[in-house]
Amino acid sequence: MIRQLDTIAYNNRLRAIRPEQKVLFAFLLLIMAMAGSWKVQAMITVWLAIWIIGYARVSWKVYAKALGAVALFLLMSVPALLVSIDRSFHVSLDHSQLVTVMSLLSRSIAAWSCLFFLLVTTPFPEMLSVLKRMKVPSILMELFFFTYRFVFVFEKAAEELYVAMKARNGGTHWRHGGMLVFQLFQKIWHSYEALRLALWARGVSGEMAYVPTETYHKTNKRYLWEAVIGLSLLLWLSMIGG
Amino acid sequence: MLTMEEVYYAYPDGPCVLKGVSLHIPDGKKCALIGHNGCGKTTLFLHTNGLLRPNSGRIYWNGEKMDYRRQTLQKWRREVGIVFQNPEHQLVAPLVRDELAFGLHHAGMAKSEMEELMEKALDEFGLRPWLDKPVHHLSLGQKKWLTLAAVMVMNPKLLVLDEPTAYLDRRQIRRFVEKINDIYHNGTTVLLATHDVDFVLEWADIVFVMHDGQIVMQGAPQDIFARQHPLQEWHLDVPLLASVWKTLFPHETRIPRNVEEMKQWMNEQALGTV
Amino acid sequence: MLTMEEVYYAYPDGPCVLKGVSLHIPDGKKCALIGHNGCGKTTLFLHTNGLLRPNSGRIYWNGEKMDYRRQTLQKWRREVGIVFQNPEHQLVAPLVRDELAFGLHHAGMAKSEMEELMEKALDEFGLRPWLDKPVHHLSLGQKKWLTLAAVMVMNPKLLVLDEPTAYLDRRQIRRFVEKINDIYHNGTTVLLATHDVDFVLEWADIVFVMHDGQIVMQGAPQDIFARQHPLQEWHLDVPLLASVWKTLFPHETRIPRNVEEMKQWMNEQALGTV
Amino acid sequence: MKKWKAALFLCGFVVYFTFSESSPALAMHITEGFLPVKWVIFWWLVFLPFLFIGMRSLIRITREHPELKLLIALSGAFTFVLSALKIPSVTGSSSHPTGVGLGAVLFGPWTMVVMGSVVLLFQALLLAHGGLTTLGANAMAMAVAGPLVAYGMYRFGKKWNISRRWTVFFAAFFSDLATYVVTSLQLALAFPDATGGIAASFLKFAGIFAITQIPLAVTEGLLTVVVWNFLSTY
Repeated sequence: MIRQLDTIAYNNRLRAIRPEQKVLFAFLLLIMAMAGSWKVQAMITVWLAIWIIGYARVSWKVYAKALGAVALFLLMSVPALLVSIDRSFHVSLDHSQLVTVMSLLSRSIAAWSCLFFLLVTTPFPEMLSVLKRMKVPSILMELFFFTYRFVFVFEKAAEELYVAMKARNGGTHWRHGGMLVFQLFQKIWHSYEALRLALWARGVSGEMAYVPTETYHKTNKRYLWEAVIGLSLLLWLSMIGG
Repeated sequence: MLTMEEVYYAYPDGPCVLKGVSLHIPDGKKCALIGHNGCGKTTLFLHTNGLLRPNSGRIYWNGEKMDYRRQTLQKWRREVGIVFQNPEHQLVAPLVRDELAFGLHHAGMAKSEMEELMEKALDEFGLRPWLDKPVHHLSLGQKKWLTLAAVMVMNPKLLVLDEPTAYLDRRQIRRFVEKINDIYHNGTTVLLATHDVDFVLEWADIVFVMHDGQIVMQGAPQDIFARQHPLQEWHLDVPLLASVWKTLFPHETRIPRNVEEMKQWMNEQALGTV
Repeated sequence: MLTMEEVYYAYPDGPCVLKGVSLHIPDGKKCALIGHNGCGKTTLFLHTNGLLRPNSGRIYWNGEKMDYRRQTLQKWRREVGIVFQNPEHQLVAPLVRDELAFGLHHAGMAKSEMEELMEKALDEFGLRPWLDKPVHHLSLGQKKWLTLAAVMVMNPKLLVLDEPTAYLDRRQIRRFVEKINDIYHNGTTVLLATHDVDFVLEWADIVFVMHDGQIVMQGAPQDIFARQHPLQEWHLDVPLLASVWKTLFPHETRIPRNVEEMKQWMNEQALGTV
Repeated sequence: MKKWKAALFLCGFVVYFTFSESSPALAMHITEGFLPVKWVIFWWLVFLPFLFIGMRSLIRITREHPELKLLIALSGAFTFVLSALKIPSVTGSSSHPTGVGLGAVLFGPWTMVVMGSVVLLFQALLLAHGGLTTLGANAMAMAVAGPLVAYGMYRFGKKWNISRRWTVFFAAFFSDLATYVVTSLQLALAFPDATGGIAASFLKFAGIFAITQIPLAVTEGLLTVVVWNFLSTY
């Protein structure tokens, strides 16, 4: 799942658009989703689905699967909101809460759409370079960049270890989970020693700073116009309280 | 022994890797698979004991068409042992003895039988001195040796090896190959993937050439490597011995499999011309 | 260029790995280091730019005796580039472009100079199509290529490579070797460790044979590989070409370096006998 | 009649989640947009001081030893991969405490606050689990309460000479539990019960999540003990 979504972020049709624009777009929509009415939220959800599936060309199966994962949490919380308990532990269905639940669902799905739009259209390092320009402390930035690189080293190691376990009919017992975690932990030390040497060999020592380079992007007028008009429309809708 | 018919496979959301592989691994032969990196060799190996399930196509093991039910898989995986390329990502247990016991635990064996098999493997692979060592204290060559032992302790009928000789030095390679030959002589069919074409020429009974997700050529190594032209097209090298031989005798169609055979043939030719 | 004199080194709490290494890497030569796994090759390499500090012995770089002060080290490490065996343990940046810029940034370079060097490396290594790709989407061969580019972008005077060809297929090896030759012709001295003795015979100007923490033999590959007996003692193989040649002409002391040379010599011999 | 319906409804969910394929642990992250704006701001404000202290300690450590950046990043990646992988034997376990707990002992609890938050941000931006608006709340539960409880238990066990095995088990178990209790509390505060108020709401949320979280805390504890045993023996 990690690798799949990450790959989409690099290969989708909207990758070439400046990351700042995508981040701003998603962020503005997120604010409207949080503050707006259910109509606004529904529009955001549908509009972003068009962006994700239509413009970015993310397969609808991937979209549906990710949506399902979110729905899981939402559905799990619904009974707690709908069922009411009074002091004598009398359980009853609270119909007045139905409206709250519905608005909660529409807000969550809309807000989630904003997040998902961002993550399938913008590669992680490019999102980070936006953060970097927003003057996020460099210690955090370096941690983000290095961590991101190593996530895929460990993911591959974990995957291969797991396949090797399965090849010998293992991987079914929780003790095997422990073994796998232990092996991965060993890898940390091993990689750490090796990486440290390799970096020293390249003359990197002392601060060990990380400076992202500029990626070249272009602005797509067609998408820009749609975004601006759409955002204005939604803003107007929220203002008149539609 | 193992037959694949028109096997297609694509990773989820990825491009197609196997594009209609058909091959037959006969019982009791030394088989080698060659092909450049990225042609689908590793993916093919993951199909040999059901770790991946083909999108379409059929796989037969000992004449039986394989389904992917739990029981079938368990038996199948016990009978086909795979040694993967990178030992760092294959050894799971913290101790050498646990690593050996790992597969046996799941074969549903009695304890006494398990111990017997362990003892046998310990002797065969000379592992006694390492028994209580943690796996991460071993060198890369020793780890590779251990992965082989941990697979062979299960007594598989088919042994599949992915790049068994990479990163090993000559002495380690020689020892590894000797062991593989022992295994073969004890009745296990062997299938391996390698880039070392000189080794393939000397060792293999059957060579499968893979290119772009298909088996494009198969046969005895002497025949395969005698045809330089198609090999170059698939970015494969001709064995050094073959190119020496072709340089010496451009009109010979046979190829010697090793230096001794070459010497012998040359003597015969010398006698013939005399 | 680089000279080591009686270098001893033991890892903390470990056995002695280098036991008095003395060697001299001359300027502008192709040097190869051979020896079985565990003989100390990698440890030796870690001394070539001060990553490890010898317990005793002296190291000279360009005639200057190296101390281990910060400034000396920084300059030294910029002038000696090392490509390690495993690219996963060398690449730290998520994007290809950042990986290239990483070393340059730490060399304290101005932005314009940095960009110029980057552009040059991009063209030389044909990296433009990968520029915005994440490192984890590259194959092993591509990662290896990238580590070489990331080291060469710094323009070192000595390039040290540990097992550059392991896990690569023939096509990738050929491309890698071509690039190393280009680098050599542009004025960088190259030192590499490998198990592929056939490659060493054809490629190297000087071969160093390492055994048990010492350099036991050095010289031109034709001379080194002509002496079969000591090589076997150090668990090293004789190149296939050398053994073919010895089989054909047991009394010849020279060894051809490649198939073409062999052919030429044979023609000469044929003419000589006629 | 109403009661009967409600009971059926709940039963349906129990069955659904017990047999659901997806890793239930991820359900403990509060989804993007789930909390109302005022609670978003509240939890971010509560979280920021912790993040600030964590970053100060991180900057101090890495100034002295710059190469520790690598080690911390490696540990962060390790924790993230454990929490995101779907491996049957680890299923149902977020393995978050395993990674976080080990890290807390290695680097101290404050560095873990930053690392835990980094992992949460990665989960939001790489997998869309959790979210940006809910990051403050989630971080309080997972990156602050979890590691602090784990570290506290570890110190407590050390001080009173409790067997190492049990200490590690309880450290992982209680840090899981702490995460779960804090999340339930956050939800209860945001969505109080119409008649029973916050207390009743807390009981409801805690009750529902108990189905997955209590067995999970036990497996998590066991898993951590296994790993700890391996680590301390070899």
